[in-house]
Amino acid sequence: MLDLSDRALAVLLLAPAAILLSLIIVYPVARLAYTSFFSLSLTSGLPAEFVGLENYKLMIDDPIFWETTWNTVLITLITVPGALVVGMALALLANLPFRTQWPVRLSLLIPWALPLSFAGLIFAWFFHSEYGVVNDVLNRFGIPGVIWFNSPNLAFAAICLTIIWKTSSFMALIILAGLQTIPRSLYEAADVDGAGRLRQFFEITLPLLKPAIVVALIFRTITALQTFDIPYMMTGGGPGTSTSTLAMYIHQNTVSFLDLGYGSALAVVMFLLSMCVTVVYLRIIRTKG
Amino acid sequence: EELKVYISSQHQPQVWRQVLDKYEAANPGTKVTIETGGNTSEAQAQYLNTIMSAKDSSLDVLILDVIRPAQFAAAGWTSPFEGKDMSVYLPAYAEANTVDGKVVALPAFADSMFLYYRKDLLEKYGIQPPKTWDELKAAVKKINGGENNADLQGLSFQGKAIEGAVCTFLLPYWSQGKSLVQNGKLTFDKDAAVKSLKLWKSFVDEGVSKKNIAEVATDDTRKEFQAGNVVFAVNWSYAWAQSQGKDSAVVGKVGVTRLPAMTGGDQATCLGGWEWGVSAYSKNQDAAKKLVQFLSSPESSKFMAINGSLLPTYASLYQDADVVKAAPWFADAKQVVETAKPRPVTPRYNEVSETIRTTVNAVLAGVMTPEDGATQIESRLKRILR
Amino acid sequence: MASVSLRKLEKSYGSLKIVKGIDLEIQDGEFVVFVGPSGCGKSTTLRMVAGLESISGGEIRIGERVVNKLAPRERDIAMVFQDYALYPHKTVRENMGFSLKVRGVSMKDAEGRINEAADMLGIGHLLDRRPGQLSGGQRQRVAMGRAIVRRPQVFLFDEPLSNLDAKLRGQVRTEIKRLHQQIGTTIIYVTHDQVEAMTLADRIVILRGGDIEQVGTPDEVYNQPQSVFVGGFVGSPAMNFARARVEGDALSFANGDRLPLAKLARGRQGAMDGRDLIVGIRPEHFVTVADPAMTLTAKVQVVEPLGSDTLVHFLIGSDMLTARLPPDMRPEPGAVLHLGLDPSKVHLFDAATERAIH
Amino acid sequence: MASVSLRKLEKSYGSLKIVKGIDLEIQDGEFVVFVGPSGCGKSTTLRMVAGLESISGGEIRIGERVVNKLAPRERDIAMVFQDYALYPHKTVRENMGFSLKVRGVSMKDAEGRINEAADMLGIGHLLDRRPGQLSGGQRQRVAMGRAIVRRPQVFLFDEPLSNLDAKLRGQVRTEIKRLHQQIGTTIIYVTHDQVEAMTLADRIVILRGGDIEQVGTPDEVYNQPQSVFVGGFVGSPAMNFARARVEGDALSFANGDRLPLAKLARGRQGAMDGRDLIVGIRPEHFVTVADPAMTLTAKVQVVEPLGSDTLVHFLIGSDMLTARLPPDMRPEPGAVLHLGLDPSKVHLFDAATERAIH
Amino acid sequence: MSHVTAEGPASFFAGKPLRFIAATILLVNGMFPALWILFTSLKTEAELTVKPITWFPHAPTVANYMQAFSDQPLHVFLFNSFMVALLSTCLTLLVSVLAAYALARLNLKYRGLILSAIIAVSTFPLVTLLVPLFEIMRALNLLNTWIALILPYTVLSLPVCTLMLVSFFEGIPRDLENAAMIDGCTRLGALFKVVVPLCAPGVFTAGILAFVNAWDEFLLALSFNSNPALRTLPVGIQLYQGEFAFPWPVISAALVVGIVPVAILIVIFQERVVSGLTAGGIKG
Ligand SMILES: Nc1ncnc2c1ncn2[C@@H]1O[C@H](COP(=O)(O)OP(=O)(O)OP(=O)(O)O)[C@@H](O)[C@H]1O
Ligand SMILES: Nc1ncnc2c1ncn2[C@@H]1O[C@H](COP(=O)(O)OP(=O)(O)OP(=O)(O)O)[C@@H](O)[C@H]1O
Ligand SMILES: [Mg+2]
Ligand SMILES: [Mg+2]
Repeated sequence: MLDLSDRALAVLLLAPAAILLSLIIVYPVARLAYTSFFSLSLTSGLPAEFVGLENYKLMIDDPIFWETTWNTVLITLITVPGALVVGMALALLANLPFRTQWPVRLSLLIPWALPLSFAGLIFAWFFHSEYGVVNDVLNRFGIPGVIWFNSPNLAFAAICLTIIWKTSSFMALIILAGLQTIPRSLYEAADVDGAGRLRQFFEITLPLLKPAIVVALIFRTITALQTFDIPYMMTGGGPGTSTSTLAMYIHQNTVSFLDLGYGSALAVVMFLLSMCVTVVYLRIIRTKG
Repeated sequence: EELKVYISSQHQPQVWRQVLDKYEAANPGTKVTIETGGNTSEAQAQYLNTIMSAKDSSLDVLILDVIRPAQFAAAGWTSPFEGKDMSVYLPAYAEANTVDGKVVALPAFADSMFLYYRKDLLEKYGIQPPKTWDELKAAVKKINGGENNADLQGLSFQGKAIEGAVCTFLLPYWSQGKSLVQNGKLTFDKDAAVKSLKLWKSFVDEGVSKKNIAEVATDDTRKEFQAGNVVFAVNWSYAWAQSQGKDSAVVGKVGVTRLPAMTGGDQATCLGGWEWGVSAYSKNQDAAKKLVQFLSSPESSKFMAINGSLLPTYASLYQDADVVKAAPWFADAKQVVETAKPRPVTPRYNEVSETIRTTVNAVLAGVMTPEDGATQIESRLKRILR
Repeated sequence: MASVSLRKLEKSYGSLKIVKGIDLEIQDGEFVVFVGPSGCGKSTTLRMVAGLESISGGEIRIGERVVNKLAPRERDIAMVFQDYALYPHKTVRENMGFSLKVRGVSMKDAEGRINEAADMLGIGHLLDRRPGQLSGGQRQRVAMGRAIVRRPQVFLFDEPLSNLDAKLRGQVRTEIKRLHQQIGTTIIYVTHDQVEAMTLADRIVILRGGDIEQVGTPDEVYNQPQSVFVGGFVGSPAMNFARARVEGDALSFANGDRLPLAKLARGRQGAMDGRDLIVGIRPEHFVTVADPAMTLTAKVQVVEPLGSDTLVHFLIGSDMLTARLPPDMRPEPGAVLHLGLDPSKVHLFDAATERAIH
Repeated sequence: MASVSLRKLEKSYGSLKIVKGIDLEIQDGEFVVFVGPSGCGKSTTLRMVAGLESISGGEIRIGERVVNKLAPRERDIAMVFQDYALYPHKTVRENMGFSLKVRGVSMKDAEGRINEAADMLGIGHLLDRRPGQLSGGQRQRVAMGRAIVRRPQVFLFDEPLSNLDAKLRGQVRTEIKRLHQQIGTTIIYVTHDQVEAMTLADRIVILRGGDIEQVGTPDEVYNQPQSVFVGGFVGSPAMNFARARVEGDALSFANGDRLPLAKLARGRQGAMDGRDLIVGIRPEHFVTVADPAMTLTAKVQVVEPLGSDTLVHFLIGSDMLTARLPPDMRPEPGAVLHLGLDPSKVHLFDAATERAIH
Repeated sequence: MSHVTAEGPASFFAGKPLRFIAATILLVNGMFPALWILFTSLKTEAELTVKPITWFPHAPTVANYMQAFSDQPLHVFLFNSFMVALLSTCLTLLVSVLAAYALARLNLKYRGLILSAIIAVSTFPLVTLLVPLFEIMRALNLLNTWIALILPYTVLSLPVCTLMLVSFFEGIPRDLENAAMIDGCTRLGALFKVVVPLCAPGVFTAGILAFVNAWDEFLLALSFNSNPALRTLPVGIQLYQGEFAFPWPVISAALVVGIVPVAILIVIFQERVVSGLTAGGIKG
């Protein structure tokens, strides 16, 4: 290939990504944002009508919007750190020098290789009050089983546990990859410097993993804000709407209620929410220098 | 000409294929292909909504759940059948497919909710099939007292937030002579709603139904009943055939009857079934309509009744000798189907449904009182059906 | 401060034996320098002492404790790694202060020690940089600084000055010496630099292929090399070796030169008649004016003027020898010189065993 | 083969100017050695020639081409990195063969050249290892080998032998010299080793803080240092400096010693009466027997026996001086020696500008 | 496979018992649900409603597997899923390696902006883009082709893979790349011959990410490829369950069949991820 100036090379290298992104995302997103200013409900039989911020105003006194948003934020606040901690632990465990590596790698990846919707189904089954293995195990320890999905809190807990289980392997995977690129000699130096394992973890591992962790966190947070399949499959948002998420509500409004205007407005709000989070993370990256 | 028919794969596409073969034979030059997908009503709706929102013309004929024609018509996704005489069908289907005076789809087959019961147990304790929910409760208590089997539940119904829960709510509600929506207007009766919700909750509280009824979906009811763990079950027609299948523990012990009423009310049941619509974006409107006419014809209905155990949409077919021979219990079913009520016919049915099912689920899970539930349903429905 | 003792220390990688049973007692406060050819196992030995490599056999004691199973941090050592192993995400200051921070040294004390070490190494102005922004020699000095801010029981230095210029190296060397004299810590030091080895060491250990070849004071290893290998390894330019045979009372060289044996052998029994010897002469021990009986005939091949001296390479038979002559001597290639020998400075080795003849 | 010319070459990191406008013409086939203190910009300059660092100012030509904007691979150079930069995932053989593979050299040719280079560097038995399994010196030799299997227009060597022992270093040095004589490629070589610089270089470039301090043949820089800096930097042990003042026809030192100016100044105009000078004397230029008028009184402070020589450190006023004396001289600290000087070997510098007086 | 000594300071835990515990935790956490599906797939439907529940199948049967393959063309689903996932993984890796390299190594002026933009585009939930995307695919005449899925799946994983690779590339010493350029590589040559192999763990992880993202996706696959011959596994598996039927054992069997290829892939590829590759490369 030709040798190009850095600038030209950069343009060339970024072009495929840019083209794909604009085709698949930018255009649809632009349409989405545009639609959010229209009253466009396919079930009304009326043509689209420009209504300005009307859809956004509607949101303000839509209790379900607030409830689902709150649930979404809560799920994010619980499952992102949860997945990070569990994922980190799993990665550290998996990074031990096992003689045969593949069972370890496999068990790290299986949760993640299980399609999301089916993970939801399977865990719904696990948490089933009668036929579920969770209650069965509890019973074996002499603890009476509970009806997980009869209580908003328990249902919420079950969902969060499932999400953490499912997503911690994503975290673990990225962290594990990061771990493997840290030169061993740094641990040797730290060891000689007198740092214990814990200290090494905080002074060497963590700082050097930071880029990988931030990447994992950004995307985990974004996907947490978009949580859909697992509550959809496990509780359908129930009992009532107590475990419904914003994404489920958007899905309902667009795909089921066909209220494209309102659905788009909701999506834009979710986008803004994600962006806020992203900006915070990017700031963290930048301070890295 | 090529036509593409969308049939969800739970509706026996291979049997429908035979009907289409006949059609192709009768109409040389027409080729009909089947596209299957979206195996539940919801998955199917999800798929069709995407395609239709994008104004895709690849599908000509669509099979639609009975609750959808109104929505599809309002969105302008189906073409109306001008001048079609609907009186040949069971009245409920004529109603369900007519929106604002226009025929928007033609019935494919019928369905409704039944009360399944354990004939053997009822006979053992000398109980008649209950006509009211109170009778049912009493029957359960008697049987439970006698059987002393902790695993045997009295009544299984759908408490999970699925479409079935809408019917769950409507059964006692209707039974009190109330309706929910008339001519697109909300006719909500809060007292009736509270009573309905209280009734179901009382089943749970009194141990007639399981504590985890809020987890129970349609097929859970079927499985539990089939495993012999349930005395009474509220379910659709499909459960019959399976309860007589080889995996069933209750072969020959199953009775089917109309659903009970509220004391002092009328027995009412929930109408199911599916309809044929012609996509508004189809490039072969006339051919598609002709095909739908055929699919919805008495011959096809009869064929499907015999070969697919699908309930006919024509009253006369329930007495048809061939049909009765193939499915003897259809004779009992007719009365039920005839009196079944369609769920509210409104373009915004999905929202109505969502409101009702989540509330029913919340009440049954015990996180909301029946009164609050009724209030919530009322306020949300008002918003939806402004 | 503590003594270090290696007993039958072994290290293998798979079937490859890298360190082959080293026995060495290092006194408390002693300064021991390891030298040996590249790949002979110096770093490996150091790393075993530090606890960074598992020990395949034998034992290591620091003070009275057997430390075979102790983690590096429990051994109280400081080490300069041959490849530096600086923390890339920490500044120079943080790199140097890390061990102090870990051990809970107060901020103020730590600051003081860091600045002191940094000044000594001439990297005071670099304290806020990251290793990625430093030159090679600066990195090496940071690695050095990281070790010396500590006050451990044992210092391990693995070629700590190899990337420094002669002047700086001289300075730092002096500082290390001073440091050692002040705090008296036991030091094990690997170097390729002759001057460092000779000036710093209490004892020099010459390693060869995973074995100890000789241990001794700088004087001993320089003046009494026990083998051709040691003779050739210590001193720069290296000692010259010429094959010769004892013929009667003379030592006969391939080019026909004959040197009287009496003076050379000084009573060493090994130099029996007919025996093949290797004669070792250091380049700096050739003199231009000498006893005519004690001269070698040198046919000059290559002349290398170094400024301070001139190196003259010449052949005796097939052996290439080098003489370090005064800088103003610049013989032409091809010239024949008669180079004198101080018989007391000539080393005799057995040609077969390559060991010194006593 | 090609000439290399640097014209007003500059490099800055942010506001920090690292290389400050270097002008240098390197002839086709010339062997140029860069020396200078750690951090003075040697590596940076080399990396700019290689095209690895952007150029902040000035221009670089290789042959006739201005290469400022050319990619490294288009400059046809080979380089030994100070930090080795071996490909950790490739074996030694692959590391060495990579450039040949990239350039489409046939397998057989490549094999041959790799084996040749490996033999020369004594790493033939390591060809199938990965860098992680090598010792420091072995890694450095691989880095060296990777460069020399190529036949580029210009070789860039950044301290290529710093991790080798003296003996090996001597061997490899000789091989490099031979290589250069055979193929005559232009070579730029950074080293801290005095011997390497003196023996290899056609010209030595002394860098100081990003500037060229002096350029000259080894003889020139050794014998005619243009500044105190060069004098002190070239030669090991370093040149001694003592402050002195011209008083009439004598040079007067802080310890009261007076040397006759006539012989020293040899007609240099700079040595005017009353002027403060810095007198530079190399350690190897002190002699024990000499013209009594030309002696300095040395109060011995420290004695360092090196085997081949003895270093004696002594004070003149506050200036510490070092003399390299024969190995058998071992004065006691505190003893007073009278060390003679060869007046033709004494250097005079202006005390203020630190530049040589002509 | 690396045989690091147990005492290796890199391990956070050391010693046999700890490793045993670690292995147990990992295996239970990862394998339990998968094993549960496996057991379920060997049970009869009736056994599922037995109380108390059974862990191991009483009378293991492969009937569910037979049914899974006879009810639906499972092998077709598998093939489609595999090809779509594989191709989109390759495309994702290619595109994101290039983009990540540009972001990590070429000192771009608007680096921060580009990074944010890449992240921003991934913050829209897919559901909301379904209809416009469908229209695009229809306009490009791509409905019912693999490409209809490959393109969006590529984009789906592109941001996360790019960002991840950026962080890995930044960890590779520049001098290794410099050495390659001196040795005669172009920038891209150095990227693919030196940087990418050294980032193997990162690239592998990105690849797995992309693969599983594509392997899992349901919504787009359902809408864009309605032709049964082009259906992917998640869509296909959904077909086993109906309004009135939820044949757990058969679905489990199909799931097991769906997990096995991914598992095999992981086992094969994990061998390639050699840890600590940068050891010995540079001094610093
Ligand atoms: N990224 C950077 N930012 C700021 N300063 C830098 C950076 N990289 C190098 N320097 C500085 O540039 C100067 C020259 O570095 P260079 O590597 O050229 O030195 P050198 O002459 O090779 O020294 P050494 O002999 O120690 O290898 C050093 O003082 C170094 O600290
Ligand atoms: N992981 C390994 N596998 C196999 N051999 C190894 C490994 N690590 C080191 N070696 C070999 O062990 C020998 C000793 O290495 P060591 O680093 O101790 O040498 P050294 O004496 O420090 O040499 P140098 O002066 O070059 O640094 C070398 O020959 C080296 O090739
Ligand atoms: Mg070493
Ligand atoms: Mg350098």
